[in-house]
Amino acid sequence: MERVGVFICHCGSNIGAVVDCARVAEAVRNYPGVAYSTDYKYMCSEPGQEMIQNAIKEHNLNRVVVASCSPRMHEKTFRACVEKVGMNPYMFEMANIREHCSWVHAGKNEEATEKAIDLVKMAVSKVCKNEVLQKGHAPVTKRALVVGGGIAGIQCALDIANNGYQVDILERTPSIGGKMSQIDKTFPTIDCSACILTPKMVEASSHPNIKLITFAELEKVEGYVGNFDVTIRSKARSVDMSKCTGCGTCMTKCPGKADDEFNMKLRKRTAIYTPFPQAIPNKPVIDRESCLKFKSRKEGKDVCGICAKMCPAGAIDYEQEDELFVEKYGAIVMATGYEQFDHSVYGEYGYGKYPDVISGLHFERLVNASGPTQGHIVRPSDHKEPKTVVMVKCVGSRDPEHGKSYCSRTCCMYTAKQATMIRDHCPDTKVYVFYMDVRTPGKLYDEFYNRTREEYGVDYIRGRVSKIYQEGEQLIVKGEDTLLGQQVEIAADLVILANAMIPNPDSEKMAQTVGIGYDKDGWFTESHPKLGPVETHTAGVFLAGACQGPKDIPDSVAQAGAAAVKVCALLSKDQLETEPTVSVVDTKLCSGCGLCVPVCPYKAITLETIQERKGGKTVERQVANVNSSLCQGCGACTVTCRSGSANLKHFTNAQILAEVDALCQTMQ
Amino acid sequence: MSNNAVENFEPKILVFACNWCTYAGADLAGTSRLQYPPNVRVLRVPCSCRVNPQFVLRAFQRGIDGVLVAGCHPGDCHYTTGNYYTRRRFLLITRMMDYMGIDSRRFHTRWISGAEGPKFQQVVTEMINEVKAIGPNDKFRDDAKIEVKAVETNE
Amino acid sequence: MDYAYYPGCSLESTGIEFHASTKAVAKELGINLIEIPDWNCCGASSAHARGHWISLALPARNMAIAEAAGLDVAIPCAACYARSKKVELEVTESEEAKEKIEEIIGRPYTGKSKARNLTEILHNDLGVDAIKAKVVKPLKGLKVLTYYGCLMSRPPEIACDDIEDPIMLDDIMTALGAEVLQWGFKTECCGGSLTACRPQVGLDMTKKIMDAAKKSGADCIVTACPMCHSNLDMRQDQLSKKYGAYNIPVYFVTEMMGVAMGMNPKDLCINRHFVEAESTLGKIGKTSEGGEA
Amino acid sequence: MLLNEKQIQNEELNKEFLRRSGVDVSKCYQCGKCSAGCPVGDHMDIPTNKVMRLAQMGLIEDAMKSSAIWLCATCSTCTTRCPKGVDVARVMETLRIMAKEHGYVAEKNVDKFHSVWMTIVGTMGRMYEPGLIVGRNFSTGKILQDTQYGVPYIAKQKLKLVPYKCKNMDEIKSLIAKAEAMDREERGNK
Repeated sequence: MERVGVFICHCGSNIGAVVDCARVAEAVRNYPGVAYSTDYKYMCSEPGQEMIQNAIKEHNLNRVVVASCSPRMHEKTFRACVEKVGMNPYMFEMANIREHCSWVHAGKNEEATEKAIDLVKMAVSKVCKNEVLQKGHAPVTKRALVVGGGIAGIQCALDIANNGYQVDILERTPSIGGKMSQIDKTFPTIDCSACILTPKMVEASSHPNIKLITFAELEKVEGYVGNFDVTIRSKARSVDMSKCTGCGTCMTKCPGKADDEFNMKLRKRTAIYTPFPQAIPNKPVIDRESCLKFKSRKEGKDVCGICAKMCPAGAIDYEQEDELFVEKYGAIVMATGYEQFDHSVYGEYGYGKYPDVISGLHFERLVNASGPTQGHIVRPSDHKEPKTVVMVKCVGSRDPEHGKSYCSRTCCMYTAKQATMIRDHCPDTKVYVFYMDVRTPGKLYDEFYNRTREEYGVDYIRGRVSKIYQEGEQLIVKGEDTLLGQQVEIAADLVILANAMIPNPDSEKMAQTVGIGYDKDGWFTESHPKLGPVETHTAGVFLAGACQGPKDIPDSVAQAGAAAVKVCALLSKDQLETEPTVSVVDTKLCSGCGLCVPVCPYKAITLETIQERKGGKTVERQVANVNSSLCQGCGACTVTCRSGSANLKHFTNAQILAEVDALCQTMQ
Repeated sequence: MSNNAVENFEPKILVFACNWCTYAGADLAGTSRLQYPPNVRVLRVPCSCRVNPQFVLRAFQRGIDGVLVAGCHPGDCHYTTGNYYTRRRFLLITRMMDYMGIDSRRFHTRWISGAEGPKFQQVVTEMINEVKAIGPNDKFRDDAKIEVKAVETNE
Repeated sequence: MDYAYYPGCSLESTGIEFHASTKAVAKELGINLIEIPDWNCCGASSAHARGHWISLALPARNMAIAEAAGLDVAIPCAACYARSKKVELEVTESEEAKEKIEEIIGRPYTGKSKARNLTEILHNDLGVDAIKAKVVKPLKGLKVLTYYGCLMSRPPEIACDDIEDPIMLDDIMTALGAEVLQWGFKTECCGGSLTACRPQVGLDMTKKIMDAAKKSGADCIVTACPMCHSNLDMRQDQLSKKYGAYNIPVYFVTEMMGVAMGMNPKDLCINRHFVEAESTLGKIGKTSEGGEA
Repeated sequence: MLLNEKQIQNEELNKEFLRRSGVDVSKCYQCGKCSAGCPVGDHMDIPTNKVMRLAQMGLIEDAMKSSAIWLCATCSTCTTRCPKGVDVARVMETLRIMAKEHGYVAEKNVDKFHSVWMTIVGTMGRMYEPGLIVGRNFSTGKILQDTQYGVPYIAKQKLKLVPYKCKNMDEIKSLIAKAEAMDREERGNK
């Protein structure tokens, strides 16, 4: 006999101002199965929960429905609440009358109340068919994988390792270090970026609990929280890491040349190379696209081989191939960072064709002492020192028509930093900054911006730039000073664009590989914008750094630490509870057709032979069997099943149909 | 039904929403206070592939005016491949409806992600308007009444 | 290749050179231009300042006549092209607009007949290779600036070339053998009808363009818009009186094509420019040192 | 005057403006890129972004009084480059049409030029430049403006002395009448 308790929450005025909660409670009081019905101001509060618990005891309830907010918000809370007084947590259902009702039907009180009644009736009809379910248990692999070896990945790995857990860093380029290694100075302190990053890189590489997997890609992720099976593709380095001593002799005579990506193509590098002098591991790779030997092999020849001749350790191995291997992890942290927006979409800024119109990251390399110009700020076109520099903010940011709709958060500060650096390096150079807004929330950030104007004499002009064009050796920048209401034209020697931060070009593919969400721009989605900033909707996968959205270094480092704590909390458990909402096959009904087997994305269903007594004889027949630790509860098999033997616990055919019928019945 | 009744017709629409994308999208519409007509009722399922086409037919049989099955975008399914099954199953069902005398415009499948609150608002609003224009699904409604009563007496 | 031909009012007067050279060049290239009978003014530059429907109705009549003949319309004038393209897009995109326009003009127009810019036809339908094949007198040694003005590439929905850096005239001039210089004023507005009603404003706008042209060291400017041509060509003498010598001939692209195809400049009306334009043609074939190339 | 009072005064105009332009001016975030690229910017009494601001704040009367809307050459550079996809040129055009109808004409000469143009097209079906110049000069009172070009134009056979008149003038006249009626109807259609 079902005895359902119904509790309608006002959520203060959030629900109460639109939905007549008392009327809803009244309307379902005599609904089949309902033994008790009431409403209250805040159901999730301490007194609200006590009210539920007391009602369960007093009215001998065996099922509970709470109509309040989204189950994504408070299902856990109420399940725990009923469990405390001995009710199975799966005998509980929620009706969402806030997000799906009061908040979206403001002012339509009558219709919203009717809708709330429908939703509660549906929940009651379902809960009447709920069954007692018990959570399962699964072991935990006590090792984490951090994808991405930038500052966020390094920091996260160090924090996990220092807590005593094993952690691997997977990095797709030949060295860890990420974007921070390309940056010259950091705001607002003007610390040398390499000076604070390099020690962290060294610490990570020498930590007994950390393993670096560089020049490798994430290929496939299988399994589930606590038990991920990750397939990694180790790309052919053409250098035997166990033999190489990192002496660098191989690079001295290499005739192959390619654009140096680390230096933003402002100079060339050799085909066998390490991306930068402080690279870790400091062992080279051969870029097969620009290596003469590999290029000649495509034409059926086999030339060069100078690096092999030069190498005293015999470490060069032209025959290496990509290798795939599978590792087990309990948790995964995504720390894949960002890319810089390509300003060549802007025709009005020259489609990226003017050599002296550069991006912020180009400037970082120009001003870096170990960069292509040994730290001298010069024009890429003729290597002359610029006398007038124009900086343009929000290039690609806050531009839904041609770029991205969002603010990239870091540009205001890095532009201010770069402006002061120009004034420091070239005191005679005039610097102008075109801006729409100056957004500098952050400790000592606004003070830094003000120093840029007041002490460094940088001229800030409020307005977007409409056009940049080459006239002779100079670039004419056409903008508007909206505060003056006048057009301004500046003849500049160098233009630095503050390009937006964008996700890695393959971030969406990567999210699909790992099974996490991403937003319209390709940033990975956190589980809750406020209360779950480092978690994802996939248990056991966490986020650190700019892969979740534009972030500066301090924010990335803070988020990395937060992700590490979540990982450690997970790895500290010996066993994990698993959801009991999995598929189950009624072997009495199963005909053994096997149609469900290929439908299952988790390979959780197998056909097995059972023995049964039939007509006094023992006969064998095949039936489907669900491995409940592999099953994730999607329900695909239940629809495929012809005999109706496969059912999804907590979302059974009977339960869903009960909801459908309840709704249709209210229409009569 | 009189013309006047048809004019004031407020359809009821059942939305099967997958837990990971569309349900979250509908929640986002709520937290963003995006307004839409109160004619829809959301039924939460783990994945759109959990929705047996028979559930949809049952709803139509019992007089629902419209059904929307909504899940994650193809390629984004929380369960990797679930919504591909949804897509195939309901493509066939939609075609079948026209032969069964159910106006297939009463039924839609849509992909709405957890970030697409505005899309949820737009999809349900458009659908409500479309179904309003078609009119009530009263084909089985009287039968349904009897059937429901019968079920009640059985229990 | 058959096209309905809409010369527009300017080509009958201030832009007579464009008319003459277009007809001559088209004949040579095998493009059959059939002039729309009894065509009317498209309304540029004033109808759109007066009302939405009047700005659509005037060009719609011409387009409807061409549609009845089953032809796309070749339009040399950039302003006429912009107005005609606008109505074509309007009737294709909105059934309501189509019905209203048909009611106003009393003729059917469905948008099937397309408004095509002449330069676009030369560049895309015919192709630069076909033009190159007809060149008998390559424009070697001639340094040219291409000037598109605003109405060939804007607004984006009617653009028949890249919005910020159009290349069709560049391609054609390169095919003719000229050296195309780059500058920042390819799509800058010449002032349009402002030169007529607010002379100083118009003059300032023209001056900016001519100053940049002077700085570039080019021999001449090439355009495909009669409004731009009239402003840049006619106003130079006014500029000279106020601000010192300006003397850069401005050609229509079709004039240049005619010259390269060996036609007599007089047949192309090159003798009718305000800024003397025949002597510059003498530079063709000469190197900068003065010898024969 | 109080801003809120002024906005209330402009309410009807603002509704008319929004309906006729069809542009969502609330999208404008005042970056100034429209003003920055405007070729006539130097000469306008208020820059384009301020016209947008007036429209955004619903102060249509002030916007209609500006000379900027008359000096706009409709080159659409603003629309093309707007990061928010706002059709700025359409805003200028709508304000210009409305200003004429509501009796605010800040640039009389520009307005007269358009009037003469429309009169000629209405009688001849085609433009006739000598008529345009003479007509404009008489209506603006600058009798000799551009007449220095008359003689060389004629000498160069660039101006026809006898204008072409469309054969089917009845059709063109009826077309113009119908279109103008529709424009009037749209104006009144609240």
